[in-house]
Amino acid sequence: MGGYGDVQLLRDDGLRLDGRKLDESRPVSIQAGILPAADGSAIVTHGLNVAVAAVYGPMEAHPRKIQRQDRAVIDVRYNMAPFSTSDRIRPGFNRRSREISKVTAEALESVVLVERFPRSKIRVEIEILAAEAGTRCAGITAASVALADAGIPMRDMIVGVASGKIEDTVVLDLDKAEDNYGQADLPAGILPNTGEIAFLQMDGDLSPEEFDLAMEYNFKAAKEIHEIMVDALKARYDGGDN
Amino acid sequence: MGGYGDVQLLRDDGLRLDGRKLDESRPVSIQAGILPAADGSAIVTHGLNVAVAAVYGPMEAHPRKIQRQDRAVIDVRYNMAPFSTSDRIRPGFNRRSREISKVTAEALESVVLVERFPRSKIRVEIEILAAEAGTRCAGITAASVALADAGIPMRDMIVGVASGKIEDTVVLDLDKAEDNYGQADLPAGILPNTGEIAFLQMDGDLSPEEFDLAMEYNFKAAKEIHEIMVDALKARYDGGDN
Amino acid sequence: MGGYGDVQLLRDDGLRLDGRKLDESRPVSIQAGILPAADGSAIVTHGLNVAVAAVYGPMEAHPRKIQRQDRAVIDVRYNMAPFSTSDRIRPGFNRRSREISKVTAEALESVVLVERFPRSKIRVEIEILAAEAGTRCAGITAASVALADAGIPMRDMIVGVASGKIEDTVVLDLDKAEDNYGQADLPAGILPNTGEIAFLQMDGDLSPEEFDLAMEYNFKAAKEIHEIMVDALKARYDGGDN
Amino acid sequence: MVELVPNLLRQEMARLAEQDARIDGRARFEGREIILETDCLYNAEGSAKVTMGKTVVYAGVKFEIRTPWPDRPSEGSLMCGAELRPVAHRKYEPGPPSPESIELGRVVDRGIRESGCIDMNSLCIIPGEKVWGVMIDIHVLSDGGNIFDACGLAAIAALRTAVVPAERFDVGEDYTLSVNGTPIMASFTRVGGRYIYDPCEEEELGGDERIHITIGDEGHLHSLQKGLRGVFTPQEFAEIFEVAQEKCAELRKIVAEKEAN
Amino acid sequence: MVELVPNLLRQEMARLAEQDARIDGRARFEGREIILETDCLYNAEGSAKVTMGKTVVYAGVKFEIRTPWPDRPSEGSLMCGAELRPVAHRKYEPGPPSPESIELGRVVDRGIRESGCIDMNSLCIIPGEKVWGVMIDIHVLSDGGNIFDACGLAAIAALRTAVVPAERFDVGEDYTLSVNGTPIMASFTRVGGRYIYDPCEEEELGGDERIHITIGDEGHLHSLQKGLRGVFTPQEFAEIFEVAQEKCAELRKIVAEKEAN
Amino acid sequence: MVELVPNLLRQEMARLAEQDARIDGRARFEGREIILETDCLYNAEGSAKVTMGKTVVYAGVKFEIRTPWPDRPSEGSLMCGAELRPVAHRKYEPGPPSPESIELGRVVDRGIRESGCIDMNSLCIIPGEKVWGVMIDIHVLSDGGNIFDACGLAAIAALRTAVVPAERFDVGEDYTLSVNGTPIMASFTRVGGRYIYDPCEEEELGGDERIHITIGDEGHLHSLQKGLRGVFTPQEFAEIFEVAQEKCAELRKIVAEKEAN
Repeated sequence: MGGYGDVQLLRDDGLRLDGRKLDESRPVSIQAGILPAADGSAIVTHGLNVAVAAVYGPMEAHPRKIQRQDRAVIDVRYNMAPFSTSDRIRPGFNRRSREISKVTAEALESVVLVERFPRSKIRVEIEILAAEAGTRCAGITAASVALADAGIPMRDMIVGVASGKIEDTVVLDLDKAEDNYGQADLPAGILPNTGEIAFLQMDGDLSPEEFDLAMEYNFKAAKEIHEIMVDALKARYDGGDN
Repeated sequence: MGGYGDVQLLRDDGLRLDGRKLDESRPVSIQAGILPAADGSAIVTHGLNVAVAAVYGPMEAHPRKIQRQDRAVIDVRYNMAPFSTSDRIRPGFNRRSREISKVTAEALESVVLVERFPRSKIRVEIEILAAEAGTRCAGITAASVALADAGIPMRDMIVGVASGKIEDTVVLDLDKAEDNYGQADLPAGILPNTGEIAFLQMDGDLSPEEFDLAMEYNFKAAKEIHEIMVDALKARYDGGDN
Repeated sequence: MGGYGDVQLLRDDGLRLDGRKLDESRPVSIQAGILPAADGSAIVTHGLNVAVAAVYGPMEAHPRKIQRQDRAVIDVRYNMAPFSTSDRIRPGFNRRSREISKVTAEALESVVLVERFPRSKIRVEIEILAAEAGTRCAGITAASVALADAGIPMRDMIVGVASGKIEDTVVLDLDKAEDNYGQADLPAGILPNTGEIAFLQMDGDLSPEEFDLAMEYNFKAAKEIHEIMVDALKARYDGGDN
Repeated sequence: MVELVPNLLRQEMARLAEQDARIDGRARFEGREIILETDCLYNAEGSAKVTMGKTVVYAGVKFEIRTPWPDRPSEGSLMCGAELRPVAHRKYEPGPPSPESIELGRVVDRGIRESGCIDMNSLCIIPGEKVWGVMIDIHVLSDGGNIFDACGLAAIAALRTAVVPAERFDVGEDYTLSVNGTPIMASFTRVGGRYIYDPCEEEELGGDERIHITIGDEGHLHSLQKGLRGVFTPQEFAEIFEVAQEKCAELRKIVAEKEAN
Repeated sequence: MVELVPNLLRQEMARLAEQDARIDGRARFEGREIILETDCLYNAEGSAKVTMGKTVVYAGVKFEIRTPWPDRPSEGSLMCGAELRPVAHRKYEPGPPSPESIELGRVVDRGIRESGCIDMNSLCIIPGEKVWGVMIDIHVLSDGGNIFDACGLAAIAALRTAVVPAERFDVGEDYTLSVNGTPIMASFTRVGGRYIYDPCEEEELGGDERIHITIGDEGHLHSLQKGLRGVFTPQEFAEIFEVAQEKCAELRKIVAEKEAN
Repeated sequence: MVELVPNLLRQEMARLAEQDARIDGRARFEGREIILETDCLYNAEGSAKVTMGKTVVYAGVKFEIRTPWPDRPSEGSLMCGAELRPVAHRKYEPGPPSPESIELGRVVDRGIRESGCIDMNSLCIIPGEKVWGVMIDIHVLSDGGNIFDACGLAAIAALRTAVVPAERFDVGEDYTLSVNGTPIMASFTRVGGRYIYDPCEEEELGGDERIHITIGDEGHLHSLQKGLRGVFTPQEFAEIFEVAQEKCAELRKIVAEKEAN
């Protein structure tokens, strides 16, 4: 969070710079089954973010020491393409992508019925092709759809959503400028059917009341995006294979 | 290829700067069996290039996942010594040496009777001690002699040769200046007995006709160098062990 | 060694800048059993140096290829904390720490009864929290006490000591300034009971006679520090567990 | 085989939870005793040691002079890193930083950075030319559970005692680093089905997901992190958030008392 | 075990070859349908997506400002890299760049670089001080065979749509990158004993060595690469070189048509 | 299984030692024949090849121009590194530098550096701006035992023939590097219970710890290193130190003779 006071992010009419209302998400579109080589795949366009996820497996877990006797492990790689940001990123993992990979894997392990596949591994590859704030949430959404597309049994989906604070005001779904000059970001991974939370991070400054409002916005957005996810999977199975 | 027009590379008498004719190779000398610790070895001096090759094996292939059930794998490392070039090279592999190692291994796997050694590995270590354009070809030649010196059965040798283009003229065996300021380089790995090609790269600009002439030169050079290779192996077995 | 003549290191009264006599060590204090998660541990304060050692094992040796059929291997990691030196050190191993780890492991393998634990591994972790010249010796001393604290059988302890040369004079136990501006450093690892040497390095300039005197000082210091090591272990077993 | 122990432990944890008990006799939201030492490392410009049950952690602060980023010419920088080295536990292996140690360092870093306790403009020496880079390195020496809170505490305590080594760098006289606030982390782990505060080693081994909450002097959130496999409800979060407020205030008092002496 | 499938595939390939047939019904030198999209990635200064059967590849172009090499003070630089990441196929493993991905990147790079389609002097901003560095990154998302040709096509198509972001770097107004030519790669794999064009995944798995040929607008060779185990005769090369000329011309037309729209 | 051979070898070594014999017939302190060649590598500014029994080692010297350290504005630098690459023996594996190769490089480096044979001030070009960095790279091509002594000899011999390439760097005319002294290393390995000089491959395999001693022209010690598992007494050291004096003087003569020709 870059901090408060640098830049005006709310217009005089109370709307945001791009015309959105405080609790309005950027447009989201999702397509499932777009990578023929993968067992399951999805592409999520969330605002200008583009996240692609591929799923491989379940397969034998290698090397042996990562195997779990009683369940599958989920091996997630979140990676930003070199051309996905304004300044080119050098290929290869960095500390940020390793942390996001870890917490994303832990979130997905919370919904996939991993007990059904002991000693095996499910590979989830998340590739960010274009980034405009919110890529980790777009990645989680894409991974959920790709897992479903691969036929991996899950007890619920996870919807990646985020709220934040700009000019002392809680808003839904920060875009790039809002992320750069805002005061807080609260990304979450929400199970649409149970209302549970499988993923949660936050940084910046939020009072307890602001936190409650931001989570309220997150739950609202999760419901909306979940419908788009379901539609994408329906379209996939209606439309036949690729 | 640095491109055309920068530097004069052909003299007024039609010869090259070092006095060679267009289809004349730099002097080549070869000695086999020069590294006592290796199962087979060779040193090739080609112009001012010095390439040494050591062969170990066949040995058990480790780790298991590189094993092939029906044949040996050939594990090639092409490496330039830090003092081999005008500007010191930092030790360790770079992208260029990894690519050369890969295509060299694939060329050698095309002539070694790898089917005779299932699940095993043959290590080929190519060390460039001095570089003056043409090291990958000198390395392939050295590796072939070292494999023969190690008694590894082959259906033919591979001779590393190169032609190129300078001042719109096709010439055999570019030296350093010709490589830096020339227009094309066409290195090849030729089987002297069958006339087949096991290794081929090219960069620069060659018309189809120029390509044909350059390959003609390459075949001519392969014949000449093959004789030197055979002589080196004869000297080795006549001269006894080291 | 920075060389001679730069800086005055001996006072007019013949004592060293910090008031020590030529054959006087910096103060040493040792405590055993200070890391509850480890099987054995020790902290050594030697002058302003702080070295901590933790011992884990004997445990199964992984990966298999490091196993020795007839004995345990000792796996030492000597590491300097980023804040242990005047200029921050980037985390991760460097060439110096790898060399110290190697020779420390070899010294410890000389006294631990490794034959009693075939195919196993004993992990020794040496962490330097503060460095003021002499950390490798403080680390060896700490490792010896930690091994004893872990109940690993040894035929003798190793005491890490060092002498050196400043202003053409042999002195015991160089401090930071003496190390920076001195003429020689002679660290050794001495077995207090047998008088044997398990660790020895030296750099700088020493005549044969100076070497003899420096080793004499080292043996004297080894005797003194050994008593402190024994006291630390006694205090540990009298004082009960932590 | 290694997983047998966790499974037995999990059963034991469930049994204890039914009785609202913990394996080491503590109440559900009771922390272990904390020993905080500061100024304990020669060569570090600020340092702290935290002992919390079987957990032992050091933090050290170092400064360097850097060129500021062109778009922020008067701002210095703060960096906090944690190393989970093999010294700390049998389970840690050598090698490049593990995801666990990266997460630990980044969560502690965010809590301190986002609290705004360091004014980046106060780290300016010459605008556009020289600013201070502050580096907090955390070294876990013994992992007896809940290293996140121990590391967070060591980091802020070390930072609050740091002296800027201006003389050594020839840019004026040494002075105490200005730190406005004491962000504190409180961590909760689900054990036997319900969240407990300050898990010990066995509770981590036999438990599920954890939540790390960093709270500033005014009770605002500065950092959240959910780790490991598991899900939780908003109601569960509301409960531990309230506990966290209380716990963070207590630990903030320990830092203040240490500074007063 | 893994090698059983290739061996069965090899037998099937040999059987098909005898009938001059291919596993997916194509003629020996028939390519798959190609879908080329350009300008498809926010944040990339030039971009392209190529779909070729089950193969999906993206390329993105980025620019940076660099100091030129002292001996070439007015020349910018071009770099092309490919990543064969685990997303693209079950067979790719995470880790540092594999020899396969290094070879892929370098072969595509040489084809573009050696064609001379970018005049390095046109990348100069201030001689001796500032030049443009152009970086083409290729990202294989789905490997359904013949990724070399797909990557080569995506790279040149992305480059030809690139806009130099001079405004963002404060060195003038944005302008379209000048690209003089459209080098195109054509790849052949020996399958069932004879070379075929544009191998699909099964043909690569059951095939032998391959030859990659990059040809410029005037029909000149700019890059050659023989990969994998196997040998070939000069006569075999002559045959596929002729086919390559034709295929490259066809693909060059697809790029031109895309640009015309 | 691999360890069976060493154990048999150890028994044989003990048997030979009882008769004060060695496996290759040498006397206890007898070295193998040494062949020294210099100026043998195009592109290296100084070079040497040492053959010592089945051991073959090359060393090459390169120069670069660097900015001096601020606190030592008129001092250049010297660096010596060794690579134990897989070419040298079946036992060496590819990968990052092993502890063995790091130790080898650092021990050779210390012997040369600490002898003071290079006056760092003589490497100054423009104080505070440009100094020479001298880099000696050692390449072991065949490890037939005692590579430490072979590497030490190759390094100093290469250094003593080095020509500073001032013209190529445009800072004056080429001149011979000034080297004041010829530090030489002598290595001893415990074999069959007693130390022998210049171990061959079998003696290293069936032996114990080793001691490396570097001695300068005046008989002073410049570097010591004890390696591998084993302990020794001060009396044992005194004996080999005396032998080392003699051996180093002999090798120094070989270097001088080579230079005289």
